[in-house]
Amino acid sequence: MSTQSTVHGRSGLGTPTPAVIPGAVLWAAALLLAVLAPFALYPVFLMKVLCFALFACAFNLLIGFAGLMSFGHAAFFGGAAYVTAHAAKVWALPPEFAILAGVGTATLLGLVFGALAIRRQGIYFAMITLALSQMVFFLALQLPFTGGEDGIQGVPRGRLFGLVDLTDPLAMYYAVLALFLSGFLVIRRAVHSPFGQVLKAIRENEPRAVSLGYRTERYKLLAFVLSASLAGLAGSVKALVFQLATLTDVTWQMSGEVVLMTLLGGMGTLLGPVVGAALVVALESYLAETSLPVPVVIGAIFVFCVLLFRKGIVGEIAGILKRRA
Amino acid sequence: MAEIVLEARDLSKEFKGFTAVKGVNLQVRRGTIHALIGPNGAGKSTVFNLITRFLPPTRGRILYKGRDITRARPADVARMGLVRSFQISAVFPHLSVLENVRVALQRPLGTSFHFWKPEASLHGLHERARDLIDAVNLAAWADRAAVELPYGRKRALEIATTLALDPEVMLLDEPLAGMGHEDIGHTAALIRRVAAGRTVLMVEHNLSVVADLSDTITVLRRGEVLAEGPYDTVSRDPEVREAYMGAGHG
Amino acid sequence: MFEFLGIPPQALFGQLLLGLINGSFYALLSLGLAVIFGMLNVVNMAHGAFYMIGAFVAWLLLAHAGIGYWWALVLAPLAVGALGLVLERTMLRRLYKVDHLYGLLLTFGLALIFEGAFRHQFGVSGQPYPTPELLRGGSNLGFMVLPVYRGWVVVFSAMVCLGTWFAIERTRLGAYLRAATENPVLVQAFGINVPVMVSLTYGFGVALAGLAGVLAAPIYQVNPLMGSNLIIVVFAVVVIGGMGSILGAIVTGLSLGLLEGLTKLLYPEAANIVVFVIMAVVLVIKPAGLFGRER
Amino acid sequence: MLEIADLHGFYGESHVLHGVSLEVRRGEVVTLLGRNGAGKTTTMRAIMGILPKRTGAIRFRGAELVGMAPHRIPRLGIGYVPEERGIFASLSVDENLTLPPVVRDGGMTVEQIHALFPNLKGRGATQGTRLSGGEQQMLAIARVLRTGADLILLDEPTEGLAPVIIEQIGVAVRALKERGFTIVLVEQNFRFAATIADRHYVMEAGRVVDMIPNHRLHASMDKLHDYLGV
Amino acid sequence: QPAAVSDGVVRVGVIEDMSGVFASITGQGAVTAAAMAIEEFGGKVLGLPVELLHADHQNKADIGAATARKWFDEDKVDAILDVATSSPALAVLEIAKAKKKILTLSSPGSMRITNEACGPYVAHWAYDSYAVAHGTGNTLVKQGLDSWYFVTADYAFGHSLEKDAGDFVTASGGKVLGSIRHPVGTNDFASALLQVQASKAKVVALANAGGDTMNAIKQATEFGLTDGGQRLAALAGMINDVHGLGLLGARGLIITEAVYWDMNDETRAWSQRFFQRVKAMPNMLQAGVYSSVRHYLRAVQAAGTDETDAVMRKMREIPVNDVFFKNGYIRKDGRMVHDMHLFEVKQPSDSKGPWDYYRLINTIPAEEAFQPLSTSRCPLVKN
Ligand SMILES: Nc1ncnc2c1ncn2[C@@H]1O[C@H](COP(=O)(O)OP(=O)(O)OP(=O)(O)O)[C@@H](O)[C@H]1O
Ligand SMILES: Nc1ncnc2c1ncn2[C@@H]1O[C@H](COP(=O)(O)OP(=O)(O)OP(=O)(O)O)[C@@H](O)[C@H]1O
Ligand SMILES: [Mg+2]
Ligand SMILES: [Mg+2]
Repeated sequence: MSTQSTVHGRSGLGTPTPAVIPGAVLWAAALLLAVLAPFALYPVFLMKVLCFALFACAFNLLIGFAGLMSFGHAAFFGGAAYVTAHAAKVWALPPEFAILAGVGTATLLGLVFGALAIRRQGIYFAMITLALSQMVFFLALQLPFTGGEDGIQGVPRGRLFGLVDLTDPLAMYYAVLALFLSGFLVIRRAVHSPFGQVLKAIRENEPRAVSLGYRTERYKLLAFVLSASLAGLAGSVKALVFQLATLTDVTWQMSGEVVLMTLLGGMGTLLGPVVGAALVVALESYLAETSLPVPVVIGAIFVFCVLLFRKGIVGEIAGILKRRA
Repeated sequence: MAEIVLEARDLSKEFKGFTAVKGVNLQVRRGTIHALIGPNGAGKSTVFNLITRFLPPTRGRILYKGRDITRARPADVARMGLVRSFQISAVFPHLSVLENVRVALQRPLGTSFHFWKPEASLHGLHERARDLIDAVNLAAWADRAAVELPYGRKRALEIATTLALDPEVMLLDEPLAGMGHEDIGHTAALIRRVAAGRTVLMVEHNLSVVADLSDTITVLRRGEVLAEGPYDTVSRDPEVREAYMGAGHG
Repeated sequence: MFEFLGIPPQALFGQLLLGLINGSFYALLSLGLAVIFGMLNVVNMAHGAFYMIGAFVAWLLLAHAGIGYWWALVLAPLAVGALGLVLERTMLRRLYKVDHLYGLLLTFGLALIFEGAFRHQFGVSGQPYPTPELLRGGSNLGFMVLPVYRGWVVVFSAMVCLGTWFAIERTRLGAYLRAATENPVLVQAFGINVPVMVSLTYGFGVALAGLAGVLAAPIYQVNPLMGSNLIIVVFAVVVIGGMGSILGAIVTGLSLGLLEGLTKLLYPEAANIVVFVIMAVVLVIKPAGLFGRER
Repeated sequence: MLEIADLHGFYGESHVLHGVSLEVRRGEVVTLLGRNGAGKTTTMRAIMGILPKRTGAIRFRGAELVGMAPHRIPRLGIGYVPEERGIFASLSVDENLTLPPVVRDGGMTVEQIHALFPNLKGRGATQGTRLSGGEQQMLAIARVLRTGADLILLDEPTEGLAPVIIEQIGVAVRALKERGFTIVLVEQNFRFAATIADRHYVMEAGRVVDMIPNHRLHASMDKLHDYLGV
Repeated sequence: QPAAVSDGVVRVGVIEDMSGVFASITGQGAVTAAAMAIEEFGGKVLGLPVELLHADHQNKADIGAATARKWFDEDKVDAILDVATSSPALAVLEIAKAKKKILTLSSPGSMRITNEACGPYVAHWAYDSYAVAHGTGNTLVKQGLDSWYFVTADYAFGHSLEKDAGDFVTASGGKVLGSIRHPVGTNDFASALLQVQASKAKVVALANAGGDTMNAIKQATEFGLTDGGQRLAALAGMINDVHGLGLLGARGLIITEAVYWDMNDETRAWSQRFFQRVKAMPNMLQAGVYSSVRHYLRAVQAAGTDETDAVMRKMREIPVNDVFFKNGYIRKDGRMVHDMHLFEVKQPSDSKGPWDYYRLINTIPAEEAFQPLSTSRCPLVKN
């Protein structure tokens, strides 16, 4: 087993990693930190970070490991949020089923989007996903159940498995943490699975992968659907945390935001999106209290990253570590 | 006469009114090395792409082991044992040499969609992968990223990867293009070695290698078959000399 | 009196005419996008922002310098084009060697900056821009009152589109452009200053957006977010028409405007999404777009 | 007319030319011979200024080309016919033909060009890349003749062409020489080169290793075999 | 008894649209109005400082909700005394109910606030869609304008405006011919207007607000609606819209508002001070914010604490009396009941200058102005 601290997956197989023990310690420390965090920081803020971190990780699965840049992931995030909110509020489903309904919707959407979008690559792919997600935006605006501009409000958090009362902020936090971790682990595993190997091969050289007998569209589609489902999970959880689902979650600016998080943290690294999401969410909540215009600052970071910092924080650090090694 | 393993019947391809391949009939016998030559733009690569289903033909049929594969998907063609290489080197640059070969070995396992399985489930393939890597003299490079290989070694890796699929028919598109003299000799020998027990269809400009390796040669010109036969016959054909070889060869 | 699918002809012609007006904007904007994409391989996400800036320049000229519509029609595109030129020289240029996606991301960032800055400065409630004296009033077409100004928009943008199409497809300059799209290095080796041409192309493409902005100012409020949603529709138009095709951009822009108008009559709920549905259908049938070449 | 001294050329990190020196006199036909990858094409690209990085000296009629903006170089009167021909698919034959701007007086008229390459006559509206390979090659050469450039760089004009067409191109090159054009030719096919050139430079691994005047070619056959491995 | 005030500060907040379509009718004006109320108390109540927080929700419900949540959880805010726009307001309302905090709303007009969504600590202050629809609807139908077509903003407030006005029209024998919905912040009303024009409805009722209303009126003129004899009714029109359009564009509009700056000396004096700071005259939303903040502070004073239950009890006990609202009271469903006024926008020739826009045509007494309790769907009313 290769246990690497940076999990870039590009270094050779079987090379003994000197960072095995520090890596494990690092993970444990991070977990401990996550468990203790709500006693020091505002839990809702932390939950928001976790939701967006999961969202960014899901997005990153597609761009970083399948080489497909979706500019429409808000559709899955927001779509799932709406369905979860509706399920919890109107159908009065318990939270676990409400989340399941949201994730299911995102998966279906992912299937449809994916089937259409993987016909093209690169910028075309980005534009198609963007346009399709805009369609979901308009649907969210017009469908009767979404509440138009009002969104769905006052969503009950309910009791998880009939046991845990999620109205308690701490309980909610640990539930979110658990969901985030399971999402994160799924992604981590997927990246290092037989499937992940094929995906990497496709990203590197698609015609060659085809000539080896892989039906690459199916792999790309599965990656897309997986990514959509996990983005949906993030959206569903967010709907329960904030007890509402609104248009903001399905706008294309939201799709752009998740790109920024991933770019800032480092595309194609496992931890990058988490770092990026934490940073962006923290920055936004800090900026909200200053008179600085948020979009301008976010846009400036975008431009900065694209021009000078394309590997992102984690990517750069990994690069430095690699050079020293 | 040996069995025909691959056959093209009246194969044509038009690109927006421009006919790149015109009624080509091609029969490849099992166990032979069959070369496809012709001037640039004669349609060699196009024929290749048609046979491996990377391009849909405008007209004509392709038969593989007697089965019509004209409408099959490229990936399926590969699964049936008809595997191609590319004119420009085709490796997975940021995978290691071992992983490059393993990707090819992994498909028959049937776990390629299993995103929940650990990578370790693939380790059973390493032994066979290393054997193949040895076979093309790449053992020293096994753990290096493919991008770091010199050009000729990449071609060797590509052949190892192709062999990993244990193909019945290998299609090689200019396997020697861009190689230095040393590499050419080495690779030609490799092709001869791996061709044992298989069928090879290759496009190649290097006439001396073609002469040396191939049992049958088909000459294309402007999308049409100009001549076919063993090297000696073909190279004496005045039309072939005029269209392709010129006064200098043969 | 004939009816079409049970719709009175008044309504039909009226909505179609409105569709044509929207289509004019789609065409102008997607034309600029197509020109830029063709030359630079950049999906200009900031196109909507430039459209907005064009409108704002017109408004600022009027509000602060008393310079009216007709001058704005010249000055605003120039200003927007100059801004585009600077951005291309200082930023976009550095990205041609890396994945084209970075061009998209950069321009997305720029769009955020511009829209955010204008929003910060002017709010989003919108600034009124008066219709120019000469084009006030309406002309009664029998089935509807067509505001003269909107008629002018259709005619003028059709002229601009045709002019651009002619310049690119039928002139030497256009030949340079098309050639440089294929092989910039070689065109440079013929003695043509390709980097300048690329900058100018970007400048021209965004100037078209700026021009559309000026045209839009008297119809809609001048508003920092006026381009941000419009632009996605325009992207869909470009995907349907085929990326990089000039004619495709113009024809698809106009026809989708019409189609949208028609949908507003037949099934108004779907008006906003009809473009996207068509995009999905086109993708299934002809992935390269109606006029596009597979690259 | 053209003088190259200690030219170094790079593609990114890789150092490809290691001090190329050669000179070309007015009215001459000079070939660059050498194996694949010897740096012949790169030398031409360096002259045209379309190599990412180069150092050394390239003087053309006294003007220093190293450091000059790439689009200014052709305007001094240098025409370039690239290895891959570079016919534009989105342009018609006529558009391809008239694409390079006229840079000096004395260029050929379209009629003269048609006289030289009869194959191009009447094909003006055809899409450039629909022409056969040989015709494309003719078009690529014709294209620079119009511009008035009197130094013409031809990169492998015979590659992959049927001998008939090679012959035709040979005729054209000789005709150009008679008109006073100076020509630098990259050739693999040195049989062809021998029929038209005055002198041959031999390149190996990014350097000029030898210069053979055409009349000594036969005497130098053994040496050439060594250099080129033919 | 200062000890009764949590952490020694009385913190109140308002969440407004500072830069969006509703910025001119809420925005800085609303914040200033709140500040003016606090200043009247010398910035102190019960001897302790009063702190005013304000935030911009950018018209997004989730930002509004997140702000409210954080204010209550982290920043120890005691009451939120206005949230602009229905969607964020309803989101904040849910949070305030859950956290048992006082919420008064002046800017949003949705009827849900005092019906389905009502809460024991929620008061709806300046107006609601029933009140304005009632005022304008009644007047126009009485003039014989009995066929209506709605252009409705697609959110809670728009829907409730349309419904309430529609109910009046049908109840008084008129007919609703149809309605078209549009998203908030629409640029182009052309195709909606075309449809409305074709319907030949006598009244084109704009069930939207702020920038949308202005845009719609402007374009209606462009397409010759009014020249064709159709009458425009801006159901939630406000003085700022009139100012934005100019009298030429807005003349003859019927507008129902709770306040007008030029009613009497008292309103003129206050409004002039407001004008000094905001460069605009107050509308009913901003006056409502002033009124509700002032009332809240009086209740804190009377209760001697900032504890929610005690303050709310006092708020219901004490009548609302200030510059703009006389003898108002908070009903069981949270509605603050007061008079409404019906204005007609003056002809340009009748106006003495900027902001001299309204002519009072009628005052609707408090008892008639609002939805009767008997038809309320508020659960609090039944018990
Ligand atoms: N996608 C395409 N669209 C239009 N024409 C094409 C396309 N692909 C190939 N052609 C044309 O078809 C002809 C045959 O091309 P092909 O690549 O098969 O030649 P080839 O014999 O393999 O040449 P080479 O020796 O250079 O590889 C050429 O004239 C080429 O221009
Ligand atoms: N774009 C490039 N990037 C990096 N290396 C390059 C590039 N183009 C050529 N090279 C390398 O530069 C060296 C010289 O190439 P060049 O094309 O000049 O050779 P040549 O003599 O023209 O060969 P040929 O006969 O094949 O045309 C070769 O080693 C080649 O691999
Ligand atoms: Mg070369
Ligand atoms: Mg307190």
